[in-house]
Amino acid sequence: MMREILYRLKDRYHFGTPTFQRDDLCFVTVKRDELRAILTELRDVEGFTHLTLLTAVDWLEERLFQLTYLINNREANLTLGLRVMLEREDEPGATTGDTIHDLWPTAATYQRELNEMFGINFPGSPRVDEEFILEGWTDLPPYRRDFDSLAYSQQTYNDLPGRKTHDPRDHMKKALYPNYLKEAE
Amino acid sequence: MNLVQISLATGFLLILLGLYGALTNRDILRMIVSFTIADTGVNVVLVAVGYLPGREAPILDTIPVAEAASRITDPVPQALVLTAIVIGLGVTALMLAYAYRLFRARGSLDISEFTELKW
Amino acid sequence: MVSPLLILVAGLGAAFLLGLLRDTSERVAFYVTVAALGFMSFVALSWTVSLALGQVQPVDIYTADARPPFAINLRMGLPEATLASVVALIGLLSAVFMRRDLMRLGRQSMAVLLVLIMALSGLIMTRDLFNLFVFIELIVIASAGLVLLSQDTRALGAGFKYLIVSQVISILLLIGVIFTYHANGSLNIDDIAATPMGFTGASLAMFLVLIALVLELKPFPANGWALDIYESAHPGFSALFSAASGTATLFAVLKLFEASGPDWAPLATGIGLVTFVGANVLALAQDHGRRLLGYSSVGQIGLVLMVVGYGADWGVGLYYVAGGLLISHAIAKAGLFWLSGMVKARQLTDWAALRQNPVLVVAFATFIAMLSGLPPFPAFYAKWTLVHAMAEYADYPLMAIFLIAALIEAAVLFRWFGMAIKREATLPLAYNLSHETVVLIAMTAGWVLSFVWGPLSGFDNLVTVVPFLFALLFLPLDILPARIKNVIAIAGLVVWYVTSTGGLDPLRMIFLTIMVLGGALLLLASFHAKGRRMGFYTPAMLMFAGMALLVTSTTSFQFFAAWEFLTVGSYFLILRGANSEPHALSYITFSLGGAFALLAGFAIAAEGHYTFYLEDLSEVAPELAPYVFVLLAAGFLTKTATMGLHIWLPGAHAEAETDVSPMVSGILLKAGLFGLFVLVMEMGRQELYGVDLTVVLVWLGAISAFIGAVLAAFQEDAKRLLAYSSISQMGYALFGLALMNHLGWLLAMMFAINHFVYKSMLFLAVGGVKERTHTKLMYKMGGLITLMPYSFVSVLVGIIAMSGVPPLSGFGGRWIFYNAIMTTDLRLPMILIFMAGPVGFLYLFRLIHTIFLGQPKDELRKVKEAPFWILLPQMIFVAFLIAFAALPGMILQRVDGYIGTLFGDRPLVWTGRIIDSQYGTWNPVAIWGVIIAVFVTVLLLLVWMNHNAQRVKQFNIVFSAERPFKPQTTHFAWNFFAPYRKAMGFLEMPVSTSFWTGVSNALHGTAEFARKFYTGNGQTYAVQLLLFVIAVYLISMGASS
Amino acid sequence: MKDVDDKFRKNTDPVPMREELKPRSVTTPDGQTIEIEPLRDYFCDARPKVHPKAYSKIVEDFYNWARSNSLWILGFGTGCGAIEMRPLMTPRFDAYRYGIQWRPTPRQASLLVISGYLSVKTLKRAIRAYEQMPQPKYVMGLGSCTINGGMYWDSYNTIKQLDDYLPVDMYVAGCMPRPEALLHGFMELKKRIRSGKAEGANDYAENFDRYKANQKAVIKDWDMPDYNW
Amino acid sequence: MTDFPNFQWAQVGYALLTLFIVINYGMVMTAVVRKIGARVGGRYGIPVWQNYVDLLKNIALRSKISHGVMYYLGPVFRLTGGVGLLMFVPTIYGSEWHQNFSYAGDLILALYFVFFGTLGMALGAGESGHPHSAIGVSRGLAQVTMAELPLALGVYALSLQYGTLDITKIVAAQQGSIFNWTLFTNPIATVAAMIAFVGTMMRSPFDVAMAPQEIPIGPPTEYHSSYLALMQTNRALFPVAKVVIYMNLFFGGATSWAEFAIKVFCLYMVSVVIGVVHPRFRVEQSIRFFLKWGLPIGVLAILVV
Repeated sequence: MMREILYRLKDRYHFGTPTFQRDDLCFVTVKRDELRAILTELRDVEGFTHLTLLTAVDWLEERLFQLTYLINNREANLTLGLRVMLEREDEPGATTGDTIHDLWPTAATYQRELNEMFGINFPGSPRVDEEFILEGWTDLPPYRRDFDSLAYSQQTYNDLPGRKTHDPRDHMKKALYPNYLKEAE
Repeated sequence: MNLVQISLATGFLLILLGLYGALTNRDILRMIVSFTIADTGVNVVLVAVGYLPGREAPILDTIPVAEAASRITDPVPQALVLTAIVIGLGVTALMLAYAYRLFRARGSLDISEFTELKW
Repeated sequence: MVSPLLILVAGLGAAFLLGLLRDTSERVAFYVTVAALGFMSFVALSWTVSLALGQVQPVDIYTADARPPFAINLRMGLPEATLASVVALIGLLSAVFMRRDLMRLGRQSMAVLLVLIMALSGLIMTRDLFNLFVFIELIVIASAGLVLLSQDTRALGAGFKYLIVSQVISILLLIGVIFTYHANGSLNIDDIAATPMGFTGASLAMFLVLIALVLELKPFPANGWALDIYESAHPGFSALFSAASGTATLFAVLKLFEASGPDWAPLATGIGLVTFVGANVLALAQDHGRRLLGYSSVGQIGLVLMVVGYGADWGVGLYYVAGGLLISHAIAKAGLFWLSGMVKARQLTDWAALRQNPVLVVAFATFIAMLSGLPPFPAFYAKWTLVHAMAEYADYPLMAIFLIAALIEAAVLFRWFGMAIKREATLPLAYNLSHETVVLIAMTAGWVLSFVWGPLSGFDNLVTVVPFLFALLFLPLDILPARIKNVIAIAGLVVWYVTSTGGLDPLRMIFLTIMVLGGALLLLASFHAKGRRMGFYTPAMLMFAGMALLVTSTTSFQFFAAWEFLTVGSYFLILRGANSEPHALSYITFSLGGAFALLAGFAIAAEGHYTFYLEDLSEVAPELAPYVFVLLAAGFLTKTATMGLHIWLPGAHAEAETDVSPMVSGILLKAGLFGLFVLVMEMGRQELYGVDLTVVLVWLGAISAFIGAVLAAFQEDAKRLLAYSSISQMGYALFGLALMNHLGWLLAMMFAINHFVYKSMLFLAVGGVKERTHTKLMYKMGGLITLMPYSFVSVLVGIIAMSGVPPLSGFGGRWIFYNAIMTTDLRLPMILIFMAGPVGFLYLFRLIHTIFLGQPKDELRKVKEAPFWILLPQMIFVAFLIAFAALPGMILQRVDGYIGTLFGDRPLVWTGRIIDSQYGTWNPVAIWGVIIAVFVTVLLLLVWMNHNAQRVKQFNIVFSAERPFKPQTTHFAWNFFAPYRKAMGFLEMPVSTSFWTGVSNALHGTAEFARKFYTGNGQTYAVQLLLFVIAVYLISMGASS
Repeated sequence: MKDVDDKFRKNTDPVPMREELKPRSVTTPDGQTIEIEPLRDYFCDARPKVHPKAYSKIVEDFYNWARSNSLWILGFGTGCGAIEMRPLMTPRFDAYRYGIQWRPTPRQASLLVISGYLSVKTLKRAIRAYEQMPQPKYVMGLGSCTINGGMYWDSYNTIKQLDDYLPVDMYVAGCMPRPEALLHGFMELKKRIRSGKAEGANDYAENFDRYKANQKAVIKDWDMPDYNW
Repeated sequence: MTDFPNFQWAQVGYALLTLFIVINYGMVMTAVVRKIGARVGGRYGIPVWQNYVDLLKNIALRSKISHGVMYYLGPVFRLTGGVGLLMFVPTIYGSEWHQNFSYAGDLILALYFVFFGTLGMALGAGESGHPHSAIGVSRGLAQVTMAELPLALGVYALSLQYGTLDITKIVAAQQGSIFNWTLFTNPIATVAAMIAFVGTMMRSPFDVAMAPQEIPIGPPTEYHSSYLALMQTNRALFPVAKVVIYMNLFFGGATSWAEFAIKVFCLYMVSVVIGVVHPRFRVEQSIRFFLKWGLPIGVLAILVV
């Protein structure tokens, strides 16, 4: 099924190599300027009527943001993830994606979240500049990898003195196999 | 068919003719002419109603006053006719004056064009 | 005495004299004209006075010293003299009015004017048929000449159409004249009268004469030409054309119909009625002032024509009725046309320019009242007499048609008046002192006429009734500051109350107290008004005058006159409100409709006797009684705004001014209730088609009580809510009344008192809030309790009282209600009443909550308490309510005793302050005692425990998680009873409104459609005229064969 | 173990006040202009008071007994612990028998259970709810998140130590504590109340400035009055 | 003192005694009812004295707020409504002691005085400024418009049947045998009234006015401390006072406190039993319910009597 769909579409659009996680779940990278056309066709022709998710990945080193559009065909039980790569700008809000709220109104909410958490702006999306989850946040968008959450936390919230933190692997080894460790020494 | 009946018939014919003309012609001047025809018809009827066969005109110069009542025709309709003619003339004159003013104001004499006032 | 012939001679002579003058001496010409007209007026007036005083006898003048048929004779009797005076005076005033245009057009126009007046006088005086024709033709020529005075170029076309039609008419007339002469041998009207021609086919001659003259009266629908003249001619001439020509021609018609004998009378009646109805219906669609006046003229003349026909055998009475109508029409219509000369733009709404000059507004109101037959003007007596005559002959369909047409006419006129008072004019008033003088003379003439006519009526002279005079007193006083006038008004009411209480039974006493003393109390609130408050006191006092007279009236005439007074007064009061124009119109329409139902009812009850004592209602002939009951009840139910007839009320009460709303709600509705009281007291139960009418009333009351309450719960506008609540409360009262038992009546009485008190209080409180917040919409208020504590207290007491919760006085009403229904056989209507009770809570709680509780609006955070003078009566009411609740006996016991004498029973036992009925007990003092004791104890307990509570602000409320940032978004107010609406919203369907809108639309649609008939083409008009003649002939021949 | 980036400096720019809370001019129906300062005009600005105990110890003990046997919990769940509260109403645990009931409004509650991690955003609501409860009132923190941040030790938006912000009477350790542990916590709280030591509300009033400073340090867009009556 | 026939100060004492008994009975009864409910659900349930503890706790609260005068007076109105209602109704038939102040009025007084507390409470809740309070009041009032209807009709039928509005006389007419009770002599009116009874007891399915999951908890949202204590007292007292009316009108009244206790409990349990097995109606649903069932039965009642 999924392969047939991709096969039908690949003549007209540029697809990267599809990654099949399961028969009914596949990810494929598309070109940004074709995204809208592909989504529209998938929605209207191929029955992918449901936008399950829109999320982002920060590829800091590659200086890219990856947007993932997860769309679902309820009748055929197929889920297709479309990946789009955006140039990553350091200034929050400087990176802009293309809004699809007119295809799926729910997308506006995801886009608002991405704007807040990654600083990826979607010009034209409704209420995209309003606060979504955070209140009064002035720092870098917290899901960016160049935002240091721990440092922020330590500079903001008091630690309870005496708190010990263990490396989970070592701790569990010690807890489960105390003798083994001793012997190893 | 005596004279009275002929006169009456003529009179009514003229009236109907006049009314027909007045109600069917759109030209104001023609309407005025039609009305004068009808007026004339009315006058004929008036005279005809007052006519008594064999009597003379009620002019007392020639007839002794004492015999007047039996020799002259009814004088009242005659008097009426005279008045009616005068009045008809007056009205006709006024209508003509109106026609003139209307034409001056509008450049037309078509009655159907003076219908701004309605409803 | 001067010979009446001099009237004609003076006119003609002056006209000839004008011909001798030089063209340039217009000024001299004008003075000659005025002098001649003045002389004519003088001669006519001196004859009128002498004849009226009996100093001289009527004279006949024979020309050429011969007798008819060989000579013409003129007669000068009282009717001739009076009408000649009217004509000459209107001519004189019109000449003054048209001064500038007459001077512009030169002496010829003045000569024509003189000839016109001369011809009109001749038409009135002549007794010769042909002479009649001559004068008519002279009038035609003169009129056509005067039409040219107008600067409106369209007048030319109109004048020519007039000439065309006149030609046709003169042909018909001449033929008729000559054949009449032929048949009768004489042209003298008296000779014709001596040998009346039967109404047969052979009498075509007579028919032609009559119809030709009737056609001169512009009967509907053969009257398009006349309307065009009215619309386009110079207003001064239109005044003449409508008032003077109409009057004179009508008198000529009257003469001929008198001469032609009774067989011909139905012709006049029929054409008159058709004209009256048709003109008024078509007038509905008019928005052009002068054309509307034209329609009104046509209608009024039609009305007189109908009287001429209908009253053919009344003798002098005919002259009284027709003359009254004719003269008051002449004065009013001339006045209105003159007024229209001062209003430059042509739309009805442009008459708003009159507001620049209050005196002219008074004049306008006077003319409108004269035309619509309101007291004390002659047309009122005429209407009364006419309807009674119809009742005497049992011409009920005729009566119905007449009254409906009269209602439509009133609606048309008052719609216009409303526009003049409430709209904005596009052009300012073209003020001119001489114009105003002329109008004011007409107005004065109207009042003088009423003063003269009143005593002739055989009833009271309404102009001299003291309360009415007191109301009129405020017209000149209007220049004083409002506060001084208010003191005078209150003093007047109190004095009237004190002097008129003697000899009244307790029932009337209470109504009088509510209406007059209550009015004085409410007027305290009017001290709040600043400035002069022009035009408030006259209508207010007129309304109170009406109510005072209503309660003390003994005859149906007094009752009806009082009813009209209070209706008109309250209409003017309501019209003062900010957006009240449409509501005032629907109010006056419904009220007058109700009044006409009363009129019809009284007339039928009296079977044509003009004087009818109210207590004789109990002795109405049994076959008529149910119908009388229905009519009177319908009239009164309109006033109490029973469901179906209620649609005027919400708007009228809601849009009225702050101190007017309680007057029209708390007091005015009681007039209807009083009427119903009188009705059921005198007439008792009546059955129609086997249906007990009081049962119908019970149902109506119950439906009103329920639906009124439901609708009140759905209102967003505080005053509308109260207005609907009034409907509901009046429903209760009606219900009680119609139960036809002792306790039911006591219940109605209780509601009358209670409703007056708490509705006045609530309206004042809400009005006070509105003074500060400038809105009536409840959702725009909120949280005002701390800012307006006194208003809150009065609303609180008001709603507790109204909801019937003990211990306040509303409970007393409920208690009596339960006792009353125990003794009746009717059970099903109770269900509605039971349902209405709790619904009352809905709207009452909404009222107090959305205004005073909840969250305040930002812009209202600093509003002040309502003005002192608005609060003062409220506090008095609060005190009264509490006292009345604790000691109801102080009022009720007497009423109870009185009702007991009517029913001969004694269902309530008053032991001290305890009231026992057959079924239960009501011990108000004990109730108060227990409640106060418990309340105080619990309060002290709470204070002891919570005395240290931290006072927090209104917005310190708990939230679930997200919180609102503005208090106003948190105020739960709009669509407060949304869940209730979901379940019961179907009751909101505007059935009555749709029905009445449908009626109104149908009428308007008819008018809009029918007026297309007047195509504006002169020939078409002539054809219509001929067809009309033929149709009338065929119909009348058919009717007589 | 993640390394701390020493170069990272958090942004300390102040957050502008919400538009709705800024003073503004309003035109009254009379046409006058009045100034509205929302925080002052809408809310009571009194500080919390320290309320003394009853005059006599017997009465106070009696009161404390009543308070301990009528613990009304505000139905307010913050983290995963909210789900552990529900079983308390079931037949298996039945907290009602100890006089523990849930109330939907802070005005009628005497015990605020912080049932898990508290994000800054939720903290704001919790503070408000706490301040609106009538004195005496108690706070109970559930789970390691309220004690030391727990698994949210490096979260950018979760407080680590509840008693910096609210006077906590009782912590129940665990991640999450089971209903039994909760019941045990309630029993301990009751003992504490009965002993007269649970005076968190007075502590809060006494150290109001410190608590406020702590709260405002993390809640940057403070959009309520200092004390929510 | 003619307005207070045979008034003696002792009467105040008797009235207070009645009040004391009824409040305590109400406190314990509501607790027992809740305990029964818990037991049915397999729980142990609250202690029977829990209501007293709660009351004490609320009185013992130290900090209180007030939203204004009407807010302050709301609970006073509420409790006055409850106490007054009890005072206006004879509690024990034939007992000189427990006639209270029923000579102040009759059945009509009682029926209308029911609204006294409701109205005052609604006003107090209104001034608290909380939208949930207003919404709750709106719902409650909307529902009560229809819920009271069958009662009104039933009472009307009943007073027609007995030819009196005097509660004592109505009770007297039912003495002698259980079959003299209105329940048997006029079952239709009784059914109609019981529909209203269930509808106005603020229990499921007619408790939408304070639906805790939607508008926590309706009118009393802002009330706490002693305000709430007064309302709690009223919540113990008022249902009993109301049940007393129904008992007197339809179930033969009570001649002793024991009979009183049993009858009140049984009647109260009617609404409880119905409540535990029915989910909540929305307002318009309950209005339609009363229109569909309450109204016809009520109409039938007044037609057949």
